Amino acid sequence: MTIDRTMIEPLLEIKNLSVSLKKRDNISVAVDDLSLNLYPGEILGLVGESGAGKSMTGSAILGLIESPLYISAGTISLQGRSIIEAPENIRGSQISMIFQDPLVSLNPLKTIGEQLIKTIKTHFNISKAEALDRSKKLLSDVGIDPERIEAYPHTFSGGMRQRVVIALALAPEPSVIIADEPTTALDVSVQAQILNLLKQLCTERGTSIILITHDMGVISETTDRVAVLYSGRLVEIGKTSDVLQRPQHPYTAGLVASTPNIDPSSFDKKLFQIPGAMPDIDDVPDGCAFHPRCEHARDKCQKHRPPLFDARVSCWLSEKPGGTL
Amino acid sequence: MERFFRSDFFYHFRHAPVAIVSFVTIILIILAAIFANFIAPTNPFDPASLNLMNGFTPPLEANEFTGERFLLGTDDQGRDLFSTILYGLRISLFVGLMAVLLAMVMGVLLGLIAGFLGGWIDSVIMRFADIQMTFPSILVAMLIYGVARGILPPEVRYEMSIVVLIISIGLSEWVPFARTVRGSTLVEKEKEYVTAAKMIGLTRQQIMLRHILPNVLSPVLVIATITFALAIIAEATLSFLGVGVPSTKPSLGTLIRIGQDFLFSGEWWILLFPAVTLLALALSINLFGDWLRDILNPKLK
Amino acid sequence: MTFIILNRLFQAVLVLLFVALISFLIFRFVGNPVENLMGQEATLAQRAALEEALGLNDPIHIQYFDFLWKAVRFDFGNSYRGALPVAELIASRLPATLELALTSALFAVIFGVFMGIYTAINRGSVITNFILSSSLIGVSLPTFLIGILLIWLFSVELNWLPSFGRGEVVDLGWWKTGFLSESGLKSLVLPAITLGLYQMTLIMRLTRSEMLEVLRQDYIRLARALGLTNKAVYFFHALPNILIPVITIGGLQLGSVIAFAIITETVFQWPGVGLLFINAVYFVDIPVMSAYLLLVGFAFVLINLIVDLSYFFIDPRLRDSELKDEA
Amino acid sequence: MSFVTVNQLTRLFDLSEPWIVRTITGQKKRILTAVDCVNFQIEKGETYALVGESGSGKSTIAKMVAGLLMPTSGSVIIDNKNFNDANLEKASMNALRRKTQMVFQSPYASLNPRWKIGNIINEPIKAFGLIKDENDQHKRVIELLEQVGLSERDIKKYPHEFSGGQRQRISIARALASEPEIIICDEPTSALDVSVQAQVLNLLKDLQKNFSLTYLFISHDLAVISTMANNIGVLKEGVLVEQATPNDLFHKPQHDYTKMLLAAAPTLQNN
Repeated sequence: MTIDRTMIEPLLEIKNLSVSLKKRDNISVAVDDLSLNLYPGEILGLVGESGAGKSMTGSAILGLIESPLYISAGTISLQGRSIIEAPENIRGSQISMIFQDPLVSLNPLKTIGEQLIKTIKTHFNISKAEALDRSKKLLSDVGIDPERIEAYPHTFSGGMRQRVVIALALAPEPSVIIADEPTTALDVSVQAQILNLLKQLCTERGTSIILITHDMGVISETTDRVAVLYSGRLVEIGKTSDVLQRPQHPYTAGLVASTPNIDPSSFDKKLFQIPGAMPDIDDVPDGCAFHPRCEHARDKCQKHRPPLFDARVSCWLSEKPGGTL
Repeated sequence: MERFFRSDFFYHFRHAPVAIVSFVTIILIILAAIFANFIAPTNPFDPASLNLMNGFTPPLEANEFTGERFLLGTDDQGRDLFSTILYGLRISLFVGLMAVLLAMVMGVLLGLIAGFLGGWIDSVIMRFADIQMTFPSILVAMLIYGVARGILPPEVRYEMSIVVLIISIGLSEWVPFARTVRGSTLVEKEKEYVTAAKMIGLTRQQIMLRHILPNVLSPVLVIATITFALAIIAEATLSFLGVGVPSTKPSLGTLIRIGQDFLFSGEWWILLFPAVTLLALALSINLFGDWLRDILNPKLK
Repeated sequence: MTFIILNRLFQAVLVLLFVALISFLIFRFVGNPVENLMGQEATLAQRAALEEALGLNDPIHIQYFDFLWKAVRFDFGNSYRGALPVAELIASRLPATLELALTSALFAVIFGVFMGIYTAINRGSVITNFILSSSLIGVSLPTFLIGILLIWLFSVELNWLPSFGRGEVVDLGWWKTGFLSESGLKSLVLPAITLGLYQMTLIMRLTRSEMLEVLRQDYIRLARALGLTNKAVYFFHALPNILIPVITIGGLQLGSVIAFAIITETVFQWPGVGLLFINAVYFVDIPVMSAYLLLVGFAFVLINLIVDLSYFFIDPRLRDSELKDEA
Repeated sequence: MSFVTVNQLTRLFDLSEPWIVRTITGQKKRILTAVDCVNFQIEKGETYALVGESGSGKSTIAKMVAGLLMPTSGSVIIDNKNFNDANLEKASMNALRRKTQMVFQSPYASLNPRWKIGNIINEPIKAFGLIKDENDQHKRVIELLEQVGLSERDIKKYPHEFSGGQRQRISIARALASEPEIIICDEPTSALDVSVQAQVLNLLKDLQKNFSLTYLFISHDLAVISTMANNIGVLKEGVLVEQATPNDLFHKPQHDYTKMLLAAAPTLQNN
């Protein structure tokens, strides 16, 4: 993909989104002033460690966040129209979602056909026979024999069930699919098939994807652009190849460097490691959230939170043009 | 202790009026029962202090023969109801507490053994539990009671009645403890800290008691609370049916049975006050248990 | 599947044999048949003759099989009081109890399930909070107290409904029913509510917690994310998934009302087997106690078996357990 | 003789329905071969890695090497001793247990939540009677904590007060407490985040050097394995399909399955 996406109108626009958590009398912030754009037809990766707020961002878009979490600030709009007030109107029809564990994502007591038809009939005013035809078509699109439409979920393996879930997510013909760790529960060999299938189907249909994952390898092989989250904040965003090959934020750099590669010569060498661990959301330090673990940290980093420079990186080191690591 | 006051548990407690009110009520009732001989104006279990002339005195009114007044009135025997309720509470609470302890110890141990050892021991214990579960506890208690009456010589039936009551109720309530503990044990024994304990050669007994037991106890607390209410109600029910404690030493259930006979002839207070006390006690325990379950199992919130 | 059905049948028989064993042990050792039949004055020789005639000197397992064989033919011996055959006594009392149990079980299941679903779906609403708090009062009030209060309100104060007995019964030859007369139906109302209220609370709380549990599942989250309506989420996805636990407990409750009827029958002087049993306990009438135990055990085993088999119609995972491993 | 020799190791699981049903329905017995005639050796101070997907039998092998599961046939011989040797005396058995320890996958389930860290680490010391004096035990626990990058302050804390990476360090300290010679690492970093994974892998490498530990390293992640192992075995459905040094395996994979795994593994390099 070589199109300069900043020239196109964004499909989905998230501005200054904050998700907060009320526990006892304290309010802590799980997603903190996050702004993101998703452009038509692209695959945007959200990457970060557990607790970085990536799944929560995905759920917030669809309004699937439940107490004690709540959206405390920000706007989310789709094609220029705000969707934050009535997210149920766009669920499925505009934006749908895929979850991590395919073994529990399907109703065990309904055949996959019943579940597909129910979803289709919710969104399209068509006859049952038509809905059945569409369901069969979807199944063959995701590589499942349409003859098995009357089978129950438990007769499928994990990978096959994730294919059914993809068919369900595509059924309402949404313009965006949010895939929340769609392959984390699967074996490596199945993971590659599922990611390729998702990519291929969405390219055909012009559907955009937000791919949420903790796996830098998956990001590298699947996404066009990537947003790196740390402690609920956006630390770096940009074209995947740029971000991974020339990371500008020390955290991104550390993440890339500490990801082990298949490289027999790395034996006997130490892996790069970032000291410490990401803070709990009720214990985020002042200034840049990463500064206690950062070898480049300066006074300013401890006191002031860095803005996003050059629409790319949130780090004081990049304040002046040409400032590098 | 300081740890406790800073804990989430205590925080939630302070912010739940229902929990505070019910807890205070339980404590007040228990204290009133313990100190009954200081609070109560008369000792209703002492036949010498009874005056039949005082029978059926309405609350706060003067008795037409003796002119004595009683806070909550008197029953047919002329017993001061207020004192009788306090002394009756003692019996109800004691029977309830001992029955819960019996059920808890038995249920926790059997559940732990069944869950950890598995195999035929598990099958036997749990099949037995299934069978017993199919009979309501009140029926099991009555059967045990009936059997005990058949076995015990008539001379000791009277003295043994409270012990029989405790055993009947206790034996009829062990199953929920065993089921819950077995369920948690099945989960805990697969966890890796148990494997780690096996790796250093600990015996099964050591693993069960030192590692698993502390981790399966928190739901037991909830069940114990709810069972306590059930046991108190069961005691009242058995006494009401006339198979519980003898009427010379009335518990709340016995008083209600006596009161029922006079309810329709206008002597409402004999039934009302014991009934309200029983309801207040059982309701407080249930409210507290309900709150406890919500707190200890945040999933259910 | 074959295995599960066989296993359930096997277990049912085992449970029945076990209940029969307890019943037999009570019959044989708690009551002393000889003492009861002959009284204090009998001579040692007379006792020995009777022991021999009753088979009390046979090995214990022979006696057990004898007991079983008699039980299968409804021969439980004679009641110690009145010397009527126990089977006849029970048969004359059973219709009253069954009619009461059935009515109150229906009442409990219908209202319990409905309110359980309602309170799970409308969490935090005023009506929900009202139902939930009153349900706690319901479980805290002993059944006998509920009965007394209902009698006091509806019979004594308002004089709407009878306070005791079964009313007029219609004799169908093999069954005396209270369903066919006005006084019979009126008499049924208060006892049925008394007996059903506690069960209803339990069923409601179970339905509610199961529903809440199911609503937390990932397939519900997916259904919501796919834009399914609340109606579809609750009734298409969630409802079938709570059926198994609700049927299980509902079935057990139905069984337990038969035994729970002891209390209600006492309060309302309802002429059923519960009242028969409690009188047997007072007077240590062992044959009646042991036959009653067998009867209740049989009812439970039957209901449990039906409940277990109903799983196969609900859950496809059980229906084709053979298919599972191939995928 | 190698330090660890795994010889024709096989483990079957009987999944068939009970006898009575088989008789009635005419079904045959169903036996799952979880591990099928696996052979490998580990030299002292080296790391042998087993890689495979779910159901490949790698955890079953780990359990058998740890002495937690009986092999159906074949044997595991550690330093000339065998857990399943009926003639093994109690003392030798204890010594073998002390020598063989394990680090687990889940940082949450591997520590007893009701125990303080100090007691968790001290338990093996007490169980094997390594140190009798309580003060000396305390000193040893502090020493162990420091070896894994924690401190004396942590002794009185409970597991829930630590992050995933720190819990894994505690788990390693517990394994070290009995002064083992071989540690079985069962997916020790697969529940951890990348930046923390690097810390734990580096710690394991350091400890191996300092105490000349032997590792049996189980993982599904080829990248992790390539940084840890002297030798690698690839498992597929209980069969060891390929066994080689990292250089040979990654540069000249022989078996199709190995090739498929290598192709499917997502990496940063391909970008």
